[in-house]
Amino acid sequence: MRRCSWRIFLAVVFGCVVLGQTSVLRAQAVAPKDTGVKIDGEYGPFLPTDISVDGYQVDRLINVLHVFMIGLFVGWGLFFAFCLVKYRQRPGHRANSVLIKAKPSKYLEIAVAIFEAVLLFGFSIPVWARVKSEFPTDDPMRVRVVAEQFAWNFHYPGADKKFGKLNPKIIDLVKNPLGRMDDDPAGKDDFVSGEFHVIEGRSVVVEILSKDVIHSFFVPVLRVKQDAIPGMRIPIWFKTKEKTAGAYEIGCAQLCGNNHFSMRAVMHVDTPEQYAAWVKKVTAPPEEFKED
Amino acid sequence: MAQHQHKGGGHGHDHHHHDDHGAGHHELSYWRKYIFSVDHKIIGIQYGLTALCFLFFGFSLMMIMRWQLAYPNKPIPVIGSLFPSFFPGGAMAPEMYNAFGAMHGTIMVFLGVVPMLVGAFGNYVMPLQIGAPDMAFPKLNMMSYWVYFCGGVTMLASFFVKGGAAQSGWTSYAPLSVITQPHQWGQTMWLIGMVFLITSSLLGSINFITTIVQLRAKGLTMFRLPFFVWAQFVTSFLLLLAFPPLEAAGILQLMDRVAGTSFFMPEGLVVSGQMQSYTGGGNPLLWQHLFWFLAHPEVYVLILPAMGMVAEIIASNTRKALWGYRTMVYSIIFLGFMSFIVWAHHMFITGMGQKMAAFFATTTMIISIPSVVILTAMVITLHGASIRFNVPMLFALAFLPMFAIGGLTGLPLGLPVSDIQLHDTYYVIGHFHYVVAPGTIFAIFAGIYFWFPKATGRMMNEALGKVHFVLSFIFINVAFMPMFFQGLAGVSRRLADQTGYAHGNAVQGLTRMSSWGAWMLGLSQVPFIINFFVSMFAGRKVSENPWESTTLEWSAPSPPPHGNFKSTPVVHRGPYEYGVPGIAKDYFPQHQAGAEA
Amino acid sequence: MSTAVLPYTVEPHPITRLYSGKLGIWLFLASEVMLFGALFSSYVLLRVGAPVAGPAAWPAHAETGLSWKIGGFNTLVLIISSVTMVMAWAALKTHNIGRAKAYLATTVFLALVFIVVKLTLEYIPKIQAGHTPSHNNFFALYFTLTGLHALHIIGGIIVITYFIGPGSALWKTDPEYFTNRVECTGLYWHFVDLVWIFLFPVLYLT
Amino acid sequence: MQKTFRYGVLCAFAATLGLAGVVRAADDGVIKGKVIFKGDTDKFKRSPIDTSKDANCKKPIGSWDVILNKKTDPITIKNVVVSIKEGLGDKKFPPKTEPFKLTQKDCQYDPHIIAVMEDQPVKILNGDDTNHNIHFLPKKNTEENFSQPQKDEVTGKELKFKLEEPFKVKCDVHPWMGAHVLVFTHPYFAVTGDDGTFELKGLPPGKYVVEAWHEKFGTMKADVEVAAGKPAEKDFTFEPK
Amino acid sequence: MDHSHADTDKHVRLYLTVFAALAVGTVVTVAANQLHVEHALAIGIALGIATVKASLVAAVFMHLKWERSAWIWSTLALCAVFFVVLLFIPVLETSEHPPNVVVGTWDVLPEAHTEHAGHHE
Repeated sequence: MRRCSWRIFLAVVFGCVVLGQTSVLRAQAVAPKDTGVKIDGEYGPFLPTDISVDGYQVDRLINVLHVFMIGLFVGWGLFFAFCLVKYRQRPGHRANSVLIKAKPSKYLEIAVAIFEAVLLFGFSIPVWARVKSEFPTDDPMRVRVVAEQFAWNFHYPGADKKFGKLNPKIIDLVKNPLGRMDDDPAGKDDFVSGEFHVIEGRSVVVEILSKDVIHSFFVPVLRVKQDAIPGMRIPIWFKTKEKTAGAYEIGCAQLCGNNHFSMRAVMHVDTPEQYAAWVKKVTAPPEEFKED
Repeated sequence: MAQHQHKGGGHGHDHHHHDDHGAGHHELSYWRKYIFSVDHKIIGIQYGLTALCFLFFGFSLMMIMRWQLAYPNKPIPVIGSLFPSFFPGGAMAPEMYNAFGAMHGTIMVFLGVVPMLVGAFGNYVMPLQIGAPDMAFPKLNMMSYWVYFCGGVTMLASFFVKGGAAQSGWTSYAPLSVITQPHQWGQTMWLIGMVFLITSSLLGSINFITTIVQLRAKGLTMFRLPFFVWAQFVTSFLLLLAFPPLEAAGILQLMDRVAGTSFFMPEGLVVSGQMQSYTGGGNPLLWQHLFWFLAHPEVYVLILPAMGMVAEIIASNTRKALWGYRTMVYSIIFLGFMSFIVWAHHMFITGMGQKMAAFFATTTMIISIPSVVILTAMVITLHGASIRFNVPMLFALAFLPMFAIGGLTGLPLGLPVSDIQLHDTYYVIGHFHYVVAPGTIFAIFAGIYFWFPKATGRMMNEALGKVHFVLSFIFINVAFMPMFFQGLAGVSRRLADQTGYAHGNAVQGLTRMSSWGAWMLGLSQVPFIINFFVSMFAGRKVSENPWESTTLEWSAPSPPPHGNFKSTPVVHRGPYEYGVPGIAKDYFPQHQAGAEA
Repeated sequence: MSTAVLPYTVEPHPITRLYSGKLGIWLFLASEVMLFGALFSSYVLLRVGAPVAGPAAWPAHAETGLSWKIGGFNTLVLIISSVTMVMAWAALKTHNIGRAKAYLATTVFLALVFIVVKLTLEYIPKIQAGHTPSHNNFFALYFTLTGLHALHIIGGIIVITYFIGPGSALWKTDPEYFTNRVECTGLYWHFVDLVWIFLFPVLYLT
Repeated sequence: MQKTFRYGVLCAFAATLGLAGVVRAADDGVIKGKVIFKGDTDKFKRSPIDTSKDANCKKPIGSWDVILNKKTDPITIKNVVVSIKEGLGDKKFPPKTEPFKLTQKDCQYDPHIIAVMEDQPVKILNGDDTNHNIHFLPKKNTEENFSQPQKDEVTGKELKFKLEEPFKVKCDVHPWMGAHVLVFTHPYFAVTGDDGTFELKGLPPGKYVVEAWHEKFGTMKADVEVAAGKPAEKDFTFEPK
Repeated sequence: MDHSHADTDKHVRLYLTVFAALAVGTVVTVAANQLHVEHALAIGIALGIATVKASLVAAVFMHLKWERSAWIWSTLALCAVFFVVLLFIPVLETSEHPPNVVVGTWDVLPEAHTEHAGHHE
């Protein structure tokens, strides 16, 4: 009877595993979705393509950590499994009340602590310092990103590299989504787009703003993420690698309302020529719209 | 009770309830006995059943959400057509997804797990384990339950008001939570419900601490307390000191919503192209600070009692003393203390400076050490043991690797640099669900199987229990393991449909796998539900100590009568004297007089 | 038989030297400290972080229109009520229930004076003058902090009234237990007074 | 007895017929006309809209706040709502039952003006391969805000507005998308189209105040007298500077 | 705390003394405020006196002066520690952003103080 129930049991387990595998197989068959622009880069169940010069530091930490985690887990799991098998209850076996020596565990804990300290002071704090305060001085592009429910606006300062003043009272969602002021000389050559264009191999300083709620500017391929907090302008920076021209995604990583899931924009990494052409197109005086 | 009862004199008894004071024990009405009871065991069971219902409800919400994630915008089978007002066209709208998500989190944390761990197990087991006749303030205890119940009802009612339930996540970040549904009641009811739940927890924690300090049996020193009691003790301090800031934050947000103040609203908020009339001058990050000041200790509220339960079960079923008991106690106290100064690691990407990030990353790394210590101690307990693989032990054993995964994956999130990529992705979801679902929920199952005979006098069925365990163990991993890969891929959490992103679409298969895992996990609970209710009436009858355990609760009859113990227990030794050499039986109960070990 | 007989409701525990109620109320007060602490913390943050100019700026003290006279009067009222509260407990210690009740009644009366003054001389005129909570963050904090404090006062009034009225029946069966309960209420009441001692300078004077 | 009854029925029938005739005759008053533009058309060119926020919105679209029908003579204005403002008394009208269809197509609203009666259902459909979030911003009616993530959603969503007022609608995903809702208590309203004309039909004879509303040019009122059987003509002329 | 009658009498005298001290403290606070000293100093004085007053209330009225229980003292100590931690929130939030973070989204803000009825129409 007892044996029988265990067989049923194993059969159930087997069934579950088969079912699990089928669902994985089904999973592969998700058709790519048309999102208007072909997105470059490789995406899968691990870290996506990295097109940023400094992104490897993030990847390196993540990889080192995972190796460490898996190593610890496997080692620990082997001991665990060994105990489960060796010390299972059986006739004639009684628990050994003589306690195990404390040393191995103490060494393990100390080792873990030291390793964490190394990760913290070696791989994390210096990188964070670089990312947060060593802003590029090599004539970076400056772009202002203004988040709103549920879209991204990219405000370019134009040739004078100065942003015009923004006034929330004159915002018009069709014609002046950021409330740029006509009488501000610094703002004369500014332009605003819904696409993010940067030049490959050139560092970019992005100032992040929000009109309404907290959003989060997330570019997976750049290893960049920064919350857009209303009432604050938070600058971040990144630099794309050479030869990375293409279209990539920008997402919102902080719940911002109904359409949080569709708050997506496209980042175009352009060659200098492509960028110039795009600027020309965007800044051209609008022609009259004629319905066909 | 005689030795604790202070003085003679006719008025010395029954101070609390002079109204019930009378000659002889008249029977209480049904209402006083089972509904508005002041007996900690009845209240514990009330808490337990209510929390189980909420856990099931919260899980159901998630199962519906998993459909939307796996098959975005496709009509939900059966349920979609049953509630057409919730699911227009049978499919789930993104705003409904957000509402379900917010309520899933809130219900699971505040209405399910905490009431289950603290309200149910704490209330039922802790007084028994310390040899107390009841909680220190029985009426307050009853009030805690009913305030919790009101909070739960408020939360559930919010689904049916205009605009639906709160949609801003369980974290309710301002300004989103203030400006969403401005004319509607969902978020406001969430806040009011939270005030109820906080009040309930505060009253409960006062009761727990007082009980543990004042009502321990004679001879039960602090270092003879079972580890579970220690866990409850630390947890109660966390609840007591961490919840009030959230209550304050809740009041401020309520003012922002109802009175139009600007505590969390900066100047010049433009929503939908319209200038808002808030005066401004507030700070959205204030909410986050106050929220996480609670919510990080809250994470430990979710895990410490679970660790305590697992420790009890492991000690009993390894027939061995808990290894490094004192170290574990110091660790848990340290853990509780440190949990108050790590909160800002949830806020690394809000624009934090170097010093602050370094400080909170360091405290976060430090807090991982005591967790490692506790886990290691529990594993080393297995060494040289004689392990009984009964159902509670299986769940308790599964807790260990599951909690290890949950804990380890916390590391990349605690370091600001790796957090840049992983923050608010599915990696976070995977991490804390591994801690709370296969961690805490498994501990809860272990606890239910373990203390069920104490509460009912009957055993739960072992075979059904094992089926329940194996299925749950497999599918909980199928459900949560893919999330780490989704997270690495960069898929943000709280997306109603990730397929719009190329990186989301690339791992949509994993999402489906996770969804199937979740539904199968739901099905896997059927054996448990059957087992639970059938065993209540038809389970094998057992004596007072079916597991041959040492702690005090097993010296009381099963189920314990009013006042708990037949005679006032006196404690002679530590909590885990198993396998003491020179004694025929392999366990030596705390209350048994005899040679000290 | 509804509750088990619990030890240490009246006499102190031999080791902890506490009766349970006292530990309970101190724990409660600890949580209250954290509640008001969070609000004070918010006050500091909002004040320090307020914009320098514009409608959201922190108002100069003169603009708030808060009168130190009313605030000072209420401070004194609360301090006196604290004294009468502790005197009531002292009277119970000397087994003089009549005097204790008189002191408790005085406490309730003073608390009511506090609430009436607050309502008629401050809240209503302020709101009529357009200084509603949404006017700016100073008034938002003013109304929230004092409102929450007033709720605590009202709670205290209810409890103390209960001990003057039906609650005092306990005196006949168990005077020590009654004294303990009044002491616990007193601890709460002094805490409410203590909060006001900080609220007064923070809101009315600076 | 039987006879009287028959006569009674007959008389009643005849009376009903007659009355109906009278009512029908009385309620076929018509006001018609056009909305004329006078001024510099160069100032009111339609400009193209930047739809770069969503790569799915590929079709070029233009601004709609002022659309002039340049082919008509004189030049007329599109999307002007002409309605009876005064003169109907306290009469109550049953709401129209056929739903007003509002489609989101090519990342703009079709039609741009949603003129409906109180309690008339408005059916909202998504005709695009992208997510839309329709956000009604009324002052008196309840605010509605929901998303429609999929093209040709199974049913679309139906709404009703209870109170008379004009208000804006916008899409929260595509901030440029805007439209106007005008809710009326009566069925006497019309929206000018590509020819700039309007016609209010089925009016009982009497004196009315007619209002023309344009989202940019504001409102204009005129007194019109409607006689039975003969259409009253009234043109509105907007002269924006 | 077991009091004899004589003890209680002593207490009552102490209570009245403390009351006098509190009243004087209140008067001094107000007076100092009227002196138009420097703002920061005025805040310092006011909070300082408030702390003294609060300590008196806690020590005498709340009987902490006679409190012997380690549990109460440790609860209070714990509470004090976390209270201080709470007060770090404004410190962190006002000083610990990277230097290049700017406060304020807009360059131009509404000047006029219009009616603020919240967002409710």
